[in-house]
Amino acid sequence: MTRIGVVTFPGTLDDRDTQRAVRVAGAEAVPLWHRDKDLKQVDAVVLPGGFSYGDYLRAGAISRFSPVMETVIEQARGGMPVLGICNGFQVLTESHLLPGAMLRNESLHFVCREQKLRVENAGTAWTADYSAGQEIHIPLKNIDGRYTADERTLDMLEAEGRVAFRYLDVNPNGSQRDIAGITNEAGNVVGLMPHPEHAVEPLIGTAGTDGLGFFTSILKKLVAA
Amino acid sequence: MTLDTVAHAAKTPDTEQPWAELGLKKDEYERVREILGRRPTGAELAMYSVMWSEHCSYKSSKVHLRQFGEKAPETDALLVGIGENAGVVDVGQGYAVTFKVESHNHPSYVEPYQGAATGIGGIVRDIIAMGARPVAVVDPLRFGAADHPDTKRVLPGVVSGIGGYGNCLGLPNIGGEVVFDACYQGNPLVNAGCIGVMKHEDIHLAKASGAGNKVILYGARTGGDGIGGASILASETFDDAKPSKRPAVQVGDPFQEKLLIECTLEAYAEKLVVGIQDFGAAGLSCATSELASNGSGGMTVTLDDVPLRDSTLSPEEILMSESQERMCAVVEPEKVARFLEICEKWDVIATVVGEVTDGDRLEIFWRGEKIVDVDPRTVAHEGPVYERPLARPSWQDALQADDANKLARPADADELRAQVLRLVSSPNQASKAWITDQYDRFVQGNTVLAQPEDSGMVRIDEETNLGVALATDGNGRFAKLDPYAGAQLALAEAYRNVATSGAKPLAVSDCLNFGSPEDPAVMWQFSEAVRGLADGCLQLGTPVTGGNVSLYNQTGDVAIHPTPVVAVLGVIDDVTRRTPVAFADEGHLIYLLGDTEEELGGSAWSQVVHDHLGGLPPKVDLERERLLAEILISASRDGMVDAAHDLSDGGLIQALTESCLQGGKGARVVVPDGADPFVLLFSESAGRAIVAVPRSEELRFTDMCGARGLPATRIGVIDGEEIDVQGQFSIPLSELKDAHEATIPNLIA
Amino acid sequence: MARVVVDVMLKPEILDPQGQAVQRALPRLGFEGIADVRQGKRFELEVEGPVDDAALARIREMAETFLANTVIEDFTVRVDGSGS
Amino acid sequence: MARVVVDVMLKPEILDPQGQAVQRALPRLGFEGIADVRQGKRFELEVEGPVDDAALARIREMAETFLANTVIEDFTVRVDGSGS
Ligand SMILES: Nc1ncnc2c1ncn2[C@@H]1O[C@H](COP(=O)(O)OP(=O)(O)O)[C@@H](O)[C@H]1O
Ligand SMILES: [Mg+2]
Repeated sequence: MTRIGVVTFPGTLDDRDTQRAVRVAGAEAVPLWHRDKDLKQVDAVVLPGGFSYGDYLRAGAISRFSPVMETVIEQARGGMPVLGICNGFQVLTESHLLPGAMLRNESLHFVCREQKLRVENAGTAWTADYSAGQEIHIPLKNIDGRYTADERTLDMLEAEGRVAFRYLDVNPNGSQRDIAGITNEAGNVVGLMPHPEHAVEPLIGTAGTDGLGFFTSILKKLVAA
Repeated sequence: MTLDTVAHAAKTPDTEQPWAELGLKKDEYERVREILGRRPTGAELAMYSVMWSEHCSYKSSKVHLRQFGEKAPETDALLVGIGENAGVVDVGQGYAVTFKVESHNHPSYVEPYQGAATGIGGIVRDIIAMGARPVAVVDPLRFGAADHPDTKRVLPGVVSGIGGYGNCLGLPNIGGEVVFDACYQGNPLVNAGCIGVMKHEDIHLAKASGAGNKVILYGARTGGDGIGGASILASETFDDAKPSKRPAVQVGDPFQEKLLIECTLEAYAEKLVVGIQDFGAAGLSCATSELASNGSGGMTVTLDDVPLRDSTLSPEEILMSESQERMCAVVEPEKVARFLEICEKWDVIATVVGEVTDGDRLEIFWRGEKIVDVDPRTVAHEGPVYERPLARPSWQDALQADDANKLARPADADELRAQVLRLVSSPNQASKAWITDQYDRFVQGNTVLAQPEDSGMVRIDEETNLGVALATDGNGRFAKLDPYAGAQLALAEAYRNVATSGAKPLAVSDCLNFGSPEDPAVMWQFSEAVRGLADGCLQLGTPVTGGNVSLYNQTGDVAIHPTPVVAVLGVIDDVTRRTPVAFADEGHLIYLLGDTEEELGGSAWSQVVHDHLGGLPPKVDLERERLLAEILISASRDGMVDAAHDLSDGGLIQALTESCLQGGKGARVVVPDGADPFVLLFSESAGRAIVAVPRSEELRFTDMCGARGLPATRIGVIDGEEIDVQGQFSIPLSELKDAHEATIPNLIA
Repeated sequence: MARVVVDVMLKPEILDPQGQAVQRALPRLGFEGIADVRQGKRFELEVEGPVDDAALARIREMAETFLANTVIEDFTVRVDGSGS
Repeated sequence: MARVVVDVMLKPEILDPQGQAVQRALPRLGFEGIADVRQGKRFELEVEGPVDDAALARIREMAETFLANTVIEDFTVRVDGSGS
């Protein structure tokens, strides 16, 4: 069975939800502990949401130096698929696996809403089950979600099609160019602020199951590989 | 300064002690001396003063609260009742649920962010101390007038404190209340509730048993936070003019608390814990004396071993410190190593600070000397009990005679329409999304219903879809008009809310917020409210499992409205059968269940249109509530209704507005023959709800109501993009939406 | 235009979870020998007109009533020498 | 024990909504004449041992890799004269 690792840092909140989403998609969820460098032979890793280390200093700043991240960073550079959701996205930017940085929301408030997104890049390891331009609803909840990068970086991301998701209707946090998520050049590392793991069952919230595609995408890719 | 040891105290009986500054009354101090047979040491005085404060000892309320036990209904559901950190209820399938509401009113006025944040922290620790995994929080809040400048300070701070702490813990916020009223100016009410889930066999109690077992303090280091807060803040009227009385505010660290949750649950899972106690008000004094007095033996504690944040703290201060995010566990000696290992795994500091003894004394040592030697029961359970004088206020009759049904009503349809818009945009009736969107409602992936639904609902078993629902309600205006009825109306509303979403109401917790118990009028309100709630719970068959009392909510002579906040917990076998509020399907029929009388006393309409409070609150008919609940639960289980919304403040028009906006669909409403449109729309008669019935289910549904004797009136159909009250007015949804949603951001943001 | 800096720090007796989290992380990153870390806020104000005693008194009042929460925080006000 | 202060501010070109919110609130509170406000972080480090060039270099490295995120922030490091 395809093994997808889900990292728990102290202060991670959505690890159980992410494990559930992995299982709903049909893969095996493997818990990974921040103090272990060993990734237990997983085929891909998800860095879930939460407030790792309380988000003290900056969101993701302390987790980025954890032992597990040493291995994740190394293997991600080697092509292992990595998905960072919310706090996980922040860890990925702090680790420089993805460019830019995440700042306090423009409203200065925590925001929790069911957010409409457009999938801009359906070619990444985590988005193949969507089609480019597809509009989906995914819950979003953060206070440090304002994606920021310098103009050159933003232009490069646009030019290379690396803006993976864009906010529609409402830009909930003041992200530049309505960016909700991005990918690295190779398409194996993807980070986004909204929470697809909260949209895998019809029962929960009203967003439906639009988030399941993240987990089925990676599963298909790994099975095919 | 010489250390005030037990031996020293015995030799110096005439030493002056600051008992008054610590909040003790003369006779209370004398009683301490009598119990000990000598004067207390400084450390003992600290312990007694904080444990005998109103906040910790319930000395003014105890004689009344007994009714909750005496009048408790027969039920098999109650696994742990009043007296523990929180009550525990059987919800079936081997699961037990614990829930409780507590207040953090005064601290939240002083420092809104930290006060509210630590309120969440405290209630969550109560829940984990029962052995449960916390699964959701709720936050019933009350503020001063919405347009008062200080509300702009207090509300955003409180909301971001609750969000900041709860979001960081990973607990979905699934409900609460936001009420504005000038009576809460200077005395905002910040109540916080939490639900926890466990298996029956995992229930833990706060007691220290088994001589030789170790007492482990774990969590944050102890600092100088809130020293004396428990006694001084909660037992004296807060008076802004005397900032010197402000104790150091406690600062919360939700990250630390999250680690505390995880490591505690891991220790439970490995069966490492004999007894456990959270640290709330009164810190170590409370935790050690409660643990020891609930257990079979005594306890020794070495205070030098307590990890400190500030090395200059005196032993008295260590005992009184209210530093947050600390817990105390009693662990068998051979399991201590493993317990400490789990704490280390989660980066939680843990220290053995004491031991259970086979004596019956609580002895505390400092620098090798004994500074406390008490019978812990006298500290924790045998505090003073007052039978305070009570008197029906002199103004009560005049207030009730000032009949709201006589207020000027809208002269014509245009005025009716205008008043509808005023009502739905008034601060108390307006959308609270600006607030609740700052709370994470998705985390844990089990939230089936959250605000603005009638009750919050979470799934507790992924296989069977078993779930629990919680609603909190309280209407201070009703309670002011009649505290007995007001408490029952709060109960009825919370009960109805739970049933409306499809869950069966099981049990009750409460947070009783009142003015000064030293005022006989307030004490009368309190006693009436408790009597009303206890009688109501007996009649509805829902036991009170625990709760909290907050007194001294007043500025000078002016008390807040009596505000009993009631939380009702319900269970639902299959959360997929839940009933949401939203009118989502065109063509479905709208039925009004229950009877509408001309009842405007204390209503939102009387407040919004006439700034009036007088008359009598709506009548209470708990048998009708029970019948309504049964119908709503059956209808949900058998798929006869697709949406339902209970009627409360603002009456029918408020409920229609919310259901329509939530579903994005309009409604055509026909005023039944003989009904007065104004009364139909604005009356706040209890025991009512609206439901959306698919045409295919209409017969089955009306048959059921008819057979059981519940009035069900077809009042319209879901249709179009406006609320159209035939022959009266129509308001486009977009206009309603703007009116409903703009108010709070305009006032507060 | 002159710059005035207002530093706001938690009072020493108040818990500083942020500073603690940073301090605990340092050894893991290979930085030893830092006994304590406190984290506060720094405000840089660009002041129009002269920064005389009157202006500084106003800024102090602003810090006292608004920038700092004196229930839990202390503050200092100073003109930024480094200029802008 | 010596105190070293690390100030971390958002780079000038990065939007600072916190600073802006403060600045917008000032006139309402009766404080005029503040043209701009930026809000940053201040870290006070208690350093064991001597704060020599080597120690300062280490702290600068700590600021560069950890205390500040140089994608968006600038920092300064200095020994606190006020002493403790
Ligand atoms: N209003 C109330 N109704 C019922 N029980 C109450 C009420 N107030 C307090 N209690 C019960 O009294 C006990 C002591 O309350 P409290 O001191 O708040 O608990 P804790 O020590 O956990 O903070 C608890 O079991 C609580 O549930
Ligand atoms: Mg408790």
